[in-house]
Amino acid sequence: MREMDNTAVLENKLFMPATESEKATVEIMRPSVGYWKDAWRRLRANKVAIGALVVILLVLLAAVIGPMLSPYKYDQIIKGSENLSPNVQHIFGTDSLGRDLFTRTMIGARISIAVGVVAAIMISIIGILYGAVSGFLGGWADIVMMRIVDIVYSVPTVLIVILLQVVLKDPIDKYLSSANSPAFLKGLGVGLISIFFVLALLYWVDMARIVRGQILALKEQEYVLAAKVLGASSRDIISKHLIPNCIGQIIVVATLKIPEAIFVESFLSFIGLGVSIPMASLGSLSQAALKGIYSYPYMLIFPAATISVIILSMNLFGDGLRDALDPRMKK
Amino acid sequence: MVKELLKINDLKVSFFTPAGEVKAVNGISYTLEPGKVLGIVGESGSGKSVSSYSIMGLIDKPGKIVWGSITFNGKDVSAMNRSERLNFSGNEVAMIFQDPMTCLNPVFTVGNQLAESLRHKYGKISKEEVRKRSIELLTLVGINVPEKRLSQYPHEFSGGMRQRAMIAMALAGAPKLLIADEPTTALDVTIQAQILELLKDIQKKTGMAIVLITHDLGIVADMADDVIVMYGGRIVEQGSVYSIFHNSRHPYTKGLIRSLPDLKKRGEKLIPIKGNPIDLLNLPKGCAFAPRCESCLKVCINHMPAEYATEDGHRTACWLYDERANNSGEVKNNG
Amino acid sequence: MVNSEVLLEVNNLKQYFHIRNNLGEKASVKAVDDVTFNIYRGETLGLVGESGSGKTTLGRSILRIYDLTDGRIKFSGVDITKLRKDKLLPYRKKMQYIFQDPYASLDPRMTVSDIVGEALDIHKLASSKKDREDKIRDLLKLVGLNTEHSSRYPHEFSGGQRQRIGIARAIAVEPEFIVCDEPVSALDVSIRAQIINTLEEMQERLNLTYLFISHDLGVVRHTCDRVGVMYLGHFVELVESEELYKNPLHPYTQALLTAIPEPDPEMAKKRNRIILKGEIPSPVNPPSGCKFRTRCPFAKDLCSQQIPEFKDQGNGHYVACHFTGKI
Amino acid sequence: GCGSSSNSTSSGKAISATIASEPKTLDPSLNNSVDGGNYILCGFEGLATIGKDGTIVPGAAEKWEISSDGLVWTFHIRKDAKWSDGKDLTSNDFIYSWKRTVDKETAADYAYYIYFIKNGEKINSGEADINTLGVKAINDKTLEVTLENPCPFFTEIVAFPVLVPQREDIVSKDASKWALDPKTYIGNGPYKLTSWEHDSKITFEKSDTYWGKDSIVAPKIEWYLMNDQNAILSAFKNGQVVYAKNIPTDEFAAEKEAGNLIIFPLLGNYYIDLVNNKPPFDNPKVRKAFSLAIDRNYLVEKVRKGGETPASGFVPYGIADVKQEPDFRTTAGELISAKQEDYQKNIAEARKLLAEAGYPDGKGLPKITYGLNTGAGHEPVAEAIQQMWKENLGVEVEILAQEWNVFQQSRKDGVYSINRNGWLGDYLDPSTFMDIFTTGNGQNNAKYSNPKYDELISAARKETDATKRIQIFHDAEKIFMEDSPIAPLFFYTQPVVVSKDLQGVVNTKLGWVIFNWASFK
Amino acid sequence: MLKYVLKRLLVSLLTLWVMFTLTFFLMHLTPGSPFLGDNKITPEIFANLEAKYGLDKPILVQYEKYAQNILKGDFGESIKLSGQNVGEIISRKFPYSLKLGLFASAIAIVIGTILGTISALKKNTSADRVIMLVVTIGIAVPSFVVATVSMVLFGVKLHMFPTVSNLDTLSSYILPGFALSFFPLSFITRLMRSSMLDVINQDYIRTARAKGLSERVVIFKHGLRNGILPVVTYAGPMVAGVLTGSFVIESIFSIPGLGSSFVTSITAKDYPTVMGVTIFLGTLLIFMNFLVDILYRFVDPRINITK
Ligand SMILES: Nc1ncnc2c1ncn2[C@@H]1O[C@H](COP(=O)(O)OP(=O)(O)OP(=O)(O)O)[C@@H](O)[C@H]1O
Ligand SMILES: Nc1ncnc2c1ncn2[C@@H]1O[C@H](COP(=O)(O)OP(=O)(O)OP(=O)(O)O)[C@@H](O)[C@H]1O
Ligand SMILES: [Mg+2]
Ligand SMILES: [Mg+2]
Repeated sequence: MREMDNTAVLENKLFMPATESEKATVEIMRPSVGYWKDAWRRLRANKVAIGALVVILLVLLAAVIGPMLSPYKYDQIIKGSENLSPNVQHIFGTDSLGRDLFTRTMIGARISIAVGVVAAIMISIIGILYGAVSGFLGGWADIVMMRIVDIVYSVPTVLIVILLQVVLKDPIDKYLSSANSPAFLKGLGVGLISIFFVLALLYWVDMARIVRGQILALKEQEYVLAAKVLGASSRDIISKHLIPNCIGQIIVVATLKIPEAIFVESFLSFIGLGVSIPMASLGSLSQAALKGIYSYPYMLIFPAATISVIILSMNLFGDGLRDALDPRMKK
Repeated sequence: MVKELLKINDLKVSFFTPAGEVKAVNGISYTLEPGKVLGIVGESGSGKSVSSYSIMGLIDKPGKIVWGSITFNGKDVSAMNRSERLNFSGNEVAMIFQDPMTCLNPVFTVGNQLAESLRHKYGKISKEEVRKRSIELLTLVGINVPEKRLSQYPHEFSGGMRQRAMIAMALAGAPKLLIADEPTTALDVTIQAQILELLKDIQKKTGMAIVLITHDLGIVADMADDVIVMYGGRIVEQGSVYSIFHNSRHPYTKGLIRSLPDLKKRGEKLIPIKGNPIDLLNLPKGCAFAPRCESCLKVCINHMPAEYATEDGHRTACWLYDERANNSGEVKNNG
Repeated sequence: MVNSEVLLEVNNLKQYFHIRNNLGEKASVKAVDDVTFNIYRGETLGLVGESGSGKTTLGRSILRIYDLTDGRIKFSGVDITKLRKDKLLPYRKKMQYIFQDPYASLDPRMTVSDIVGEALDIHKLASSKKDREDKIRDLLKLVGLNTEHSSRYPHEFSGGQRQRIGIARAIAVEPEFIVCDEPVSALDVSIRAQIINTLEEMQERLNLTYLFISHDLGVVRHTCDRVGVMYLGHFVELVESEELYKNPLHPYTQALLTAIPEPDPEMAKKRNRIILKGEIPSPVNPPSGCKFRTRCPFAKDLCSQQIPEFKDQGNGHYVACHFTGKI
Repeated sequence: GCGSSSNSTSSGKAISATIASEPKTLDPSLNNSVDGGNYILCGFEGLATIGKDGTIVPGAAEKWEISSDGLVWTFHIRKDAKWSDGKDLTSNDFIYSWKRTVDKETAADYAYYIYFIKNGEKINSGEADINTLGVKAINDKTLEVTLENPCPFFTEIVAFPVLVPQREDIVSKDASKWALDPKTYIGNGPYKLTSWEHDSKITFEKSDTYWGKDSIVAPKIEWYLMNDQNAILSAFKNGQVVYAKNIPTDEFAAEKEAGNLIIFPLLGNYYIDLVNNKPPFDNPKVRKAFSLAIDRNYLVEKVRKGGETPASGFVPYGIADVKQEPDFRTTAGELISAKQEDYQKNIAEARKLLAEAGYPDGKGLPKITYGLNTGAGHEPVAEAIQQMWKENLGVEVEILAQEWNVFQQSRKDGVYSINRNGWLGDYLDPSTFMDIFTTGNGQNNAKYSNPKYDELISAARKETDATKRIQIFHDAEKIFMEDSPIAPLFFYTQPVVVSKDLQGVVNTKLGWVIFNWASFK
Repeated sequence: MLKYVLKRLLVSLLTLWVMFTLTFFLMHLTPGSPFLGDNKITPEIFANLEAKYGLDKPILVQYEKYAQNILKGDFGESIKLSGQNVGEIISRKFPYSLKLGLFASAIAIVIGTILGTISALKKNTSADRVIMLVVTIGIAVPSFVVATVSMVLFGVKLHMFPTVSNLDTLSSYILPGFALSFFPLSFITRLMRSSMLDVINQDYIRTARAKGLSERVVIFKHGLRNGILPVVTYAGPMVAGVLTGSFVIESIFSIPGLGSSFVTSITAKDYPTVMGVTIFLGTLLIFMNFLVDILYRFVDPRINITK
């Protein structure tokens, strides 16, 4: 038998059988990390996503407490300070009525973020439920439900919105002014609530489609079958197995829905279904600023840039979150 | 002595993942002579595929050949220029993969993909020529009505037929070496038998060498001349097929053979290899098999085993065969 | 035969799938076509056959995962063929399934204790939170896993460990009968024996009955009391395991047995293989008469005209071939 | 600088302008918009027309006589008045056109212009036969018109695009399509339609059959049809058009600075309805208080910036009184003071009134809503007023914006306490304004009702004496402003950008722009 | 196949009919009238107008009448543009939207695909990061801002392109085409990137490499064809949407296309136009989706369209 040179230095006593405990020292299992903890670890490792999160939080902070700290109110018309370019008193300048644009942008961000996020959540809830049920049931139910989606998709939105404007505002208004309506709803106001209504009613179809597609594929997975064999109810299968497993797709769609919701809000406000003036949103600020783009480009730059930053960071964060939540992206 | 066709020397391949370096292949060496069949067996993740991908230059991004050399027909593969390289893969060496379902491009017809290989070999040849040769190849691998099959898509083929189509493609370049990475794992036993028979046949006809990767010891016993057993990115044992099966020395190889149910009577307990497959991210300092080894020595835990060879070329990387481990393997061999 | 009490009685079971082809025409896949057999309490019935021969479908149909096309299934003498979902729940507890693929059959977003606990929850087998935890711990121990594994996610385990989780889930409901659908074919060779041993231990301890699906005839020979051979949705042979290996009567079984790679170079190279020609036909357009005739080396005219009867050749050896004993 | 202004004919450069997007029609009977009317005035000419100085001058008729009771007008059509295909213009062309317009079947939006003629209204509502219309062709070139009531401003009416002549032979052949095709669009005006590229451009070229063709200067007019305010301004900046209406308000200052902006008065009043049957505006004191508390000068200078005049009454400037000068508005004086120096006084008065009405410092007022339609630039006005009321009266008002159709309905139904509103006069007479606030009038969205006011308005309708008639309107306006059913804010103007090179453009108070005599320096 | 097409046609007609009906009633449920406005419309005139357009009849009668006309292929005459048949209006305006839409779709698909592929192949390099930043901005900035700013910047300030465009010269396509395609381009880039990342890890790509094919053939033949599948799916409705024109882009660049007439006809309550355009757009959408399904099957032979 041949022996390698460097092995000659090994002591003889090493050539005794090893004990179980000695063997065990070698077999190190990696420390147990929970799914969420692991996801959080992965997310934290993603510098872009964390950067995006920080930006979102900063914008959110500015939107929530910024207006309170500002010396101006968002609807305060300062006579004689119309159309000021950015300066020390008004770092974003003022609008044509002499209102401080910095304050208005912060207020606008508040509205836009609220619209974007709440809409994304509502769209997700409705779209997920609808899509999941459609995909899970399959067959005729699926066909009918998907045709309904087609119709919602193709009936002119403007029309529905105008109609909703008529049928929605009054009842909501009545409800809000009645004594037993919750205070937080009162705080939102008719405008925002009706925006949420419209978004929830019309913009869930993409989510429903995507989720349905996912569910169609997932429901054939063996772990779903396993749950069936155990006797799990359809509801449990959908809520415990199917939906959590399309979370990645859901996040992607939801983050894409946020800009859409923000733009739709400005459109809705434009045709009268949105937040009522003098309240502003980033969309309505940009839209208003377009009318003076030659003389006062800064009026457009700030709100438009804020929208872009918000959406950009939400997208980047969404991407990171999706990666982090995917257990297959282990390590 | 016959000149060796393929020589691999101290090959090391690592994947640089965010979690750390995965030493997928950790210093392996072997040679292969023309016309021979080399079987590589081993645990899943032991580096069987990666070692053969490195021959073909198929190691992708996070992965890198960090050490070692590969010589084909006396030529260093890494020193080849672009055109030599393109000629080398496909024409000199061809490869077939485990999963015929995913290895054929689903959006092109089988004929199209076959023509690709033919053009790669013969350059610009006429359509009729391509068609003629394609039909020949399909007939060779035993596909009926090849004319019709050429215009079909992979999904219209059954698993066995797809694997045959893959083999036909590999044969298109008339390679000197065929690397078959688990060519029958996804197939039925009766189809598997067909494919193995086909490979044997072709090998007999063309005299090409085959590297046959599998974890089925039965297939190795049937096909191979020489066998390499891998564990944890290393070769733990190599030798002729007879010596590996009848005179296995490494505890892993022994355990593997012992755990096969075929040899046991009904009602008798199987004798499994204990423990779990290793985690390549946390390779033990010493022998990778140590934690699962019944005859583990203290030295195994922290020291890489040396290689011990017998006269017939049978080599084993295990401390048990060191003189100092006086009561060597035989005692423990209670199989 | 361990016991002669019939646990499961399958009569003329048919399971067809309705599909559409590329041209939108309807077609039916006769995945399982008129199968009759019994499973006795405590035994392990092996089921072998080529891919697509209907093994999985048969296993799943028995568990009423699909709506049967036709036939009757009796479990402990109770006809469960037409039971509604709520009435079926008690039987879900008695019959379980172990999946082939330990990667796909565990929800990647659930912890091990959730996976095992789900079974307990559905059948309300735990009286309290603590009881639930204890039960999960015991189950994990039983299949050879560590208690500290319970808060981990499936992706943190090796294939063998995952398969143990699958086994723990199946036995959590204390079933009487388990369909093991190729429980080891996705596993490393070195791990297979561990799982087979585990399954056998479970059987002993819990007095389980198995329907053991595999295409590894070596494993089947070792684990099963009786073996059924399927081809294109039909049983072609059903007999005690030793007998099958010694005396296969159906040409398909014979081919199958010789096709198994022999892990011994001398034997392998000496052996006389029967290499079947062609591929298994499509279950959408199965051949007339004997389904195997297109690949059968002994096929005669009769085979294409008449479906051979699946009948007992005496001593419980069932074969479906016109020329049993003559070839 | 590119654009199609290079398209010139021998006698000079074409004039390219934009005043609106695609018009509904160029058919004089069916048109319902200022821009459409403006195009029609290129191709057609009424009995009277607009002269170089913007006043009404004889058009297709060289002269006319009025009977002593003011009811029968006899028009003498010019001998040399011709259609663009060379045919003679006759009295029957007018009769055909007017009958067509008033015909129930035609369903013309502007049919009420024919109501001045005897039986016009009855015919339109189907109560009288079409042949009873008070028009008669004495001969080919003489037209006798009998009116329903005396109408001192009837020359205004016959100059209006809806009363231009039409060719029976052409129109009756295909009444719905004739006005779409330059080939069949035969007119008698100074210009001929040569092309209509829908949604893009309408081109008129000088007609060589027009009787006054020698005085016409501009050889060709290209009307660009545009929609987006920024696009319009861009087209102007790029020299694609030399005259543009409807540019963004925020760019007024810059354009003024550059010397491009021209502002001319428009016969119109921008006001808000203080809906009279909705508390608290059922109390005239509250209405008056709200009206007084508005800083009209601020609105004009800082919000609108279009050179508007603060409204001190209802009838705008530019309508003749008994004599042409001083005009009706000036004679009537400031019915509420819109002078900047009076503003503080007005506020004090408003506070007092509000207190008297039982709402000291705005306390105790019910919820007040201010409705407006979106997308037309009304928001800043509302926001500014909202702020003024808040500061000066301590009143919170909620602004609700709605899509145009929805808003119209709400305004009609009296959903809000305050509506944004406005009125553009159709002709230079106080009645075009005063009429709309009679009880039950469709335009009376403030739901104002005062029998005395109604009485005065119907008396004016019958009055033949011009002086007395004007006095009645003065009396009525006083009552109206005292009641304050609305708060007039300012009188409209038309800000346009015009190339500095362009001269001789006529802009009228009714909103017409006439390029007939325009040329480049 | 024929059977499938027929069946699909039937379902499409049914969908269209439901859509049509729904739009019709929604349209009539919303308040307002095409004849009201700031004009002095007396009740008589109003009645005359309603009678002329048949709006005085009970809604079901109107519906029946309208449905009958539609079946005859007659969309009726526009209320807003008198004398103009809705069919004529659509056939006049659609070519503009179509031209611009095809241009924008082509840009979005071609450039998006290329950028996405580059991005995937050069994952985590600076090229990838720059592309991702640009396309995220493309998703984040509203189209009205993109359109107006580009018009002001390149059209007026720099005089590079015309601002009023009849789409008669290539340069007049650039600005509106860019504004219209920016979002879909960005979206496609992202789609393409992620699907390419997926594809290049597929076994068949490894097979192609093992065959000794050059990298170019591997990526552009084997990779692209597979990676483009999600793009095809997205492109169907996207192209339908883009072809029918965008209100914002068309009005900002004064393009006489179909997009603007949809919104304006709704706000003007021009019933026949709204109905006509809705049916047209619906048909187009359904047709595009059908086309995509066919194309999809063409790109990926595994797809069973009849499913
Ligand atoms: N792209 C990669 N990135 C990171 N690690 C990789 C990559 N490809 C392979 N590996 C690692 O390299 C090791 C060897 O893999 P290889 O595919 O060679 O195993 P194998 O012996 O072929 O196993 P199997 O029998 O499962 O095919 C494995 O642990 C695997 O995780
Ligand atoms: N849900 C289904 N819809 C349509 N066809 C199906 C379905 N499930 C199974 N089949 C078909 O039924 C036949 C039998 O399939 P089955 O999975 O039972 O075979 P198997 O013997 O388990 O094969 P394997 O060894 O590959 O697991 C196959 O042809 C399969 O394609
Ligand atoms: Mg491998
Ligand atoms: Mg199976």
